[in-house]
Amino acid sequence: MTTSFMILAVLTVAGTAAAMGLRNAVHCVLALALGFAGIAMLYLQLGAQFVGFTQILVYVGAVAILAVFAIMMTHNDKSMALPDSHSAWVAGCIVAVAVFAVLARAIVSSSASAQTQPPQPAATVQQIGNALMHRFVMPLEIMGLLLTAALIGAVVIAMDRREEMK
Amino acid sequence: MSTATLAAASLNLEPANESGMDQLLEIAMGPQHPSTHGVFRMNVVLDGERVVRLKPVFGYLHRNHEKIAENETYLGSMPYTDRLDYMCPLTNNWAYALAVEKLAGIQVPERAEYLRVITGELTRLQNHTCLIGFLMQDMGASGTPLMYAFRQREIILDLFEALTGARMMCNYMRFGGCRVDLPAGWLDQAKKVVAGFPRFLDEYESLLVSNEILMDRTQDVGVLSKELAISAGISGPMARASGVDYDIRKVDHYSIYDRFAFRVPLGSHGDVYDRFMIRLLEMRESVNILQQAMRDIPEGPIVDPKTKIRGFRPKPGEAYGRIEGPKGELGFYLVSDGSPNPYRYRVRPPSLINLTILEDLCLGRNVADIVVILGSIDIVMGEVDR
Amino acid sequence: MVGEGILKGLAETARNFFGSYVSKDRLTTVQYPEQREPQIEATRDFPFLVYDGADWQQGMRCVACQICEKECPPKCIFIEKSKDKKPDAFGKMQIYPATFNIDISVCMSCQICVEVCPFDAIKMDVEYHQSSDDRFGALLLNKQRLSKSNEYYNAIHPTEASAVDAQRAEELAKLEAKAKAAAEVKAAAEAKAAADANPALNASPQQPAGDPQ
Amino acid sequence: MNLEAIKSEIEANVPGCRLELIANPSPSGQHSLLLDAEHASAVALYLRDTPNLRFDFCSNITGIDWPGKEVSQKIKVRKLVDGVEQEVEETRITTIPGSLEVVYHLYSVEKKHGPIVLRMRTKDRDAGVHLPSFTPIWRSAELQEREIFDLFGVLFDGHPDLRRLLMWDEFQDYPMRRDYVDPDDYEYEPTAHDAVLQRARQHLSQANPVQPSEGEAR
Amino acid sequence: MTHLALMTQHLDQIFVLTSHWLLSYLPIALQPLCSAILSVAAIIIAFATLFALTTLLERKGLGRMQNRYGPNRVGPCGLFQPLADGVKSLTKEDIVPIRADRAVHFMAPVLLVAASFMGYAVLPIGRNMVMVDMNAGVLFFFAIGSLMELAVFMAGWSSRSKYSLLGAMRAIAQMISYEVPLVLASVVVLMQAGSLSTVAIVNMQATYSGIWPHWFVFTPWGFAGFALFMIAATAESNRSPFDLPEGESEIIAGYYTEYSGFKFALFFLGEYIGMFATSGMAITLFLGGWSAPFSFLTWIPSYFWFFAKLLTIISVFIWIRGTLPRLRMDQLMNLAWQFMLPMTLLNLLTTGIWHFMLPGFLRWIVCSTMVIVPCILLGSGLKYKKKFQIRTYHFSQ
Repeated sequence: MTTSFMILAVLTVAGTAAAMGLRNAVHCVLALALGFAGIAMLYLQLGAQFVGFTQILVYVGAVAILAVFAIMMTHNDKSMALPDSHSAWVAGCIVAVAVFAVLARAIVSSSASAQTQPPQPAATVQQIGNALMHRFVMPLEIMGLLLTAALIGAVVIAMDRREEMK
Repeated sequence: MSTATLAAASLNLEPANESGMDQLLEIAMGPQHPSTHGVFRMNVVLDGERVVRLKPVFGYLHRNHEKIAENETYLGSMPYTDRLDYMCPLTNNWAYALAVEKLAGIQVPERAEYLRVITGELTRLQNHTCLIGFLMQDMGASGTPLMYAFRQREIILDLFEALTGARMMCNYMRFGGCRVDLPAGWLDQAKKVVAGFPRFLDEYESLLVSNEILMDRTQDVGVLSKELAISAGISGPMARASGVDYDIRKVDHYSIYDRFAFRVPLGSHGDVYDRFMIRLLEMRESVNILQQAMRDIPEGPIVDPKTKIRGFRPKPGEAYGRIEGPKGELGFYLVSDGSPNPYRYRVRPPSLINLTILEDLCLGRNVADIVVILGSIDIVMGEVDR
Repeated sequence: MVGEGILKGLAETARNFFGSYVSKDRLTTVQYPEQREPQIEATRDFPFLVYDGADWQQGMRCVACQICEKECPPKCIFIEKSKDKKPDAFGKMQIYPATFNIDISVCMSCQICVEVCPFDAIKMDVEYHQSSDDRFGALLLNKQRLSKSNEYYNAIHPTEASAVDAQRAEELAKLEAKAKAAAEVKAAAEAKAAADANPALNASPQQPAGDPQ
Repeated sequence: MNLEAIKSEIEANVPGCRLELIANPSPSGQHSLLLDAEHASAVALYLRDTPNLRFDFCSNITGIDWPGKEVSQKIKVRKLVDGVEQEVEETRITTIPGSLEVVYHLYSVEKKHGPIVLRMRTKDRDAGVHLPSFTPIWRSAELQEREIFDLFGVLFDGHPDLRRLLMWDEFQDYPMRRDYVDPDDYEYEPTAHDAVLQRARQHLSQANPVQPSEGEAR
Repeated sequence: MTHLALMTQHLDQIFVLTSHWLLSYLPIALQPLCSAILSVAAIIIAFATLFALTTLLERKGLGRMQNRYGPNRVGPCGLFQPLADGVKSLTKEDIVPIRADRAVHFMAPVLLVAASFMGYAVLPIGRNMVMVDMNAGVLFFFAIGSLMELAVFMAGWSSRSKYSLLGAMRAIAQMISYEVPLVLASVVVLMQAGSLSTVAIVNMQATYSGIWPHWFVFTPWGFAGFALFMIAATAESNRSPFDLPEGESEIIAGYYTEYSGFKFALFFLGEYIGMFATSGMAITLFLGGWSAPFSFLTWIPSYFWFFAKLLTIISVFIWIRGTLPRLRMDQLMNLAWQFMLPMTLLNLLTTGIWHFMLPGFLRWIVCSTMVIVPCILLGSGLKYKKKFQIRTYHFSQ
């Protein structure tokens, strides 16, 4: 538990908490982006450069922007109002505590916590690439195919709507 | 429905208030906008970046020029005509002088006619170069073509200054002729300028004409059909770009244009590129006319000696005189009741009437196209709002 | 081939870039306060009043006829006539402007006042350094600030001024000749009268006949 | 193109229309045809579409204001004055109603001839200022008719979008009419010898008794 | 080693040596931190100066292209013009629209500048002159680049102005679209170099056969990659002719319409710094980074070469800006998806073929054909679809 870890942890938690608590949806997304960035830096602190940078590239650069677009396309002033009812808050808190408890229990009881100093993983990009290209080449290709199909499908749907509008 | 629209709608930024249009974005382009060529405003309703509706709003520069002229003597309106289309004062002077000459039946001496043709065609040159510069500026060409145009315009304005005493507010024509004769050496200087002009046009063309981005931005943008052009009273290069074969210099045989051999370029698509090209080609023809005029200019008086400067009172009646201005048909309609002031003084502003079809040209196009289309129409707000 | 036109355009700007270092035609900028463009003779901006001789009040050509005031399209001239008279350049007694103001913030430099003036009294100046932060004091030119000598006029518009001077000299000569003739006639009459030994005692002083108009 | 011939041709082809040839005494010789409002559109369509005329280019549209004139006449009237019937001379003022006139200059792009000048007059200058719009026939009339509506107050029936063009929408009067009086409360530009300044100052002092501020008092 | 060689080597390493010398006076515990601060400060100073210089260069260059002098009043030859501009923007009133989201409105320019400066962490400016030699350096660079989109969105959204929003939407659409070809164009280098580390990539190129260096740009795929990378970089940094997001004549100033004073200057700074960073990356990937163009010029310090290359690229940017009109949004997108993307993908294939073919003349011919032919085909396809051409006109008699 170094100081830098503390700072990053606080940053991440604060970001995600703000993402839940803020009233303006765009602010929420911006706070979430901060949370993502914090997580990315935690990865970096653990020496996982590739994962960290990918986290920034994908989550901050793409997912946050996507979320912003989604908000802009769907929401209007009416849906902005948060549920004010007390019971919803209480229910939310209970669920959150329950999930936390389960996770905490799992972590505490796992063998990983027994290790005082985890060995520094020495995964270079090259190793990741090798792993993806040799051992995990099938899953990778399937994922790629799936995403391509989704992409083409999205384009087709968009084209259909364009023609409808004409 | 594009993202920008929806985003704007979600921001609740004063959406268009008509029913069914609340998903659209209404923006006011102007009166303070870099490419409205003055204080002009377009209320544009956008679907994404596509124009759904466009309503021009005029009058920011309105000073009731016509009313001022009705309280002014005939001569007193002459300097005010400079300020109509301040890019080309000499053609404004000419059109007004022509109308008054028709009203009062004044003959213009031959040398004065030559002077008018020379100054008028020089005006056309500088107007067209600047217009192309402005058009490129609207297209985002960071000022380079505009600067070249202005460099060339400066030379022509120097000629104007040497002749009329002012660069822009020339106040040069008089009823029955022109105010002053050519100063010594002016003609040689002008010949040099005109001789150098084709070289400038060559440079301009190699910079612009074959540029792919320019062609992509202008071809098939803002297409104006021949029928609509005639019906909407579109005149000048803009009409000719739509294939309307109508040049008042050829049709009305006014002044001495019959003596010069020149051709009238015609477009076949009626888009922005054609308007741009027609102006380039017209400049070449103007250079032709200028060379002939400066070769043939005779000696003689420059003003009809019978006309008086003071106490000019035409007999009751009316007259409509028009010329082929650089921007289109520039006409003056005058009604005289025998007093020193015109009873009714009307300017037919080509800029304003050419704007009639702005919405038709812009509908369904992009925001970026609006500015290009507006730029290709060639307006000067001094004339539009009068 | 795509890109050909773009390359042509790039070549053109490059040509202008280097051309601006070598060719004076391309780089026409005049560095204003240090360098000035040569004065073009026909240039005009605001009107001024011409006076002959050394004293601006004595030599003022303007006779406060108010034609320019009436003809001025934006009505920027304001004239008040004097109560008394003073001799003009031709020796005729004329009224003169007691006040002559031109509001150059209204003036549009159309020079119609110059064209309508029958006395060649108002001409166009070339002085363009008129900007000031005093809206009312500096831009309302009074008689004194408007008055400039004929030599100054000759310096700024030599061709025009020499033509005006020649015309005025001609008129003056004509007048003098007329006066001389009249004086001769008078002298002859006087001589005749003297010869008749009947001197005309109540001969009125000779006025120069004829208006320069 | 002989205007007389055109006139008789129109009269023959547009039944019921009343045309009047108005001579123009000036050397320009641009005589005009006065149309009646009911048949104006039919005449305009005829002029536009007839193959030998083809006036397809409506170049210029002008509004002219002809204010009513007051003519005073002295008439002798019998009247009871102090119980006695006497013949008294009285001035009676008769008003000749004015009208707003719209002038059209038509050209033909196809035949390259013209101009032919058409005019229309409103009944009076107050209520009967209706004239048919030519915008459906020539698009070029759109902005010009709006301008005439704006500055003269002629109402063009059938105009698709008759709003003020140059003045702002809330503006009340019609500035190009001869009897228009300048308002004296506009933003004046104070100049040294300006009547406007006087008027504005007067207006301001009437509107609020406190003296105008230093800048205005100049 | 001769005396001269030693001297040139010292000159080359002068900054590194100075830094080591300075740090040696500090306690060991503080050394890493101070080293980082020192290099960050050096980079900020160097590139902020370069920014100032570039604005001057740009205005002067544009001026000369447009037949005028450009700024020449402040200081000798207008050298202090950037300084005057800086003072001006500092002293200007900072206007925030009344409906604006103040916090986000403030954070947007800060984030933009911060993100654009972070990219320099992995750029080798000279031999041994790189802040952090990460083994995923290139990835880091692009990850940081994606932060700029967020900043742009924040600026456009928080201003609550329609023009800002339109500009932001244009900018984001453009940046996302061109990020794909940008990354794909650089992948060819990674394939060839087999590393994501910028230092390794440069070191690979800093070798010579004869006098010629082994820059990647001197191969068919490298040249195509470089051209594609530069086009995408122009679009990424919103330079003319891809300056639609701030298309002055259309949407005033795009997403920073509602910014004024120093915040406006920050946007300006961020944009230029971003442009230098992308150009620096192009140099690193394709133009051999800090390596000299000829083997006999290696005695000139390495950082000089880096900045010389950077200035050359900037000059080309300026030149293009002075010449070309702006594209339209749909044309921009068409270029990205119909030309850039297929070309980058084909280039990947070409690189693969290059890798597996034996060195020789045949390899050159095959790979050049693989690059040139699709380029012409796609280009004329774009042209054909739009049917634009130089027209001829007739005259009425």
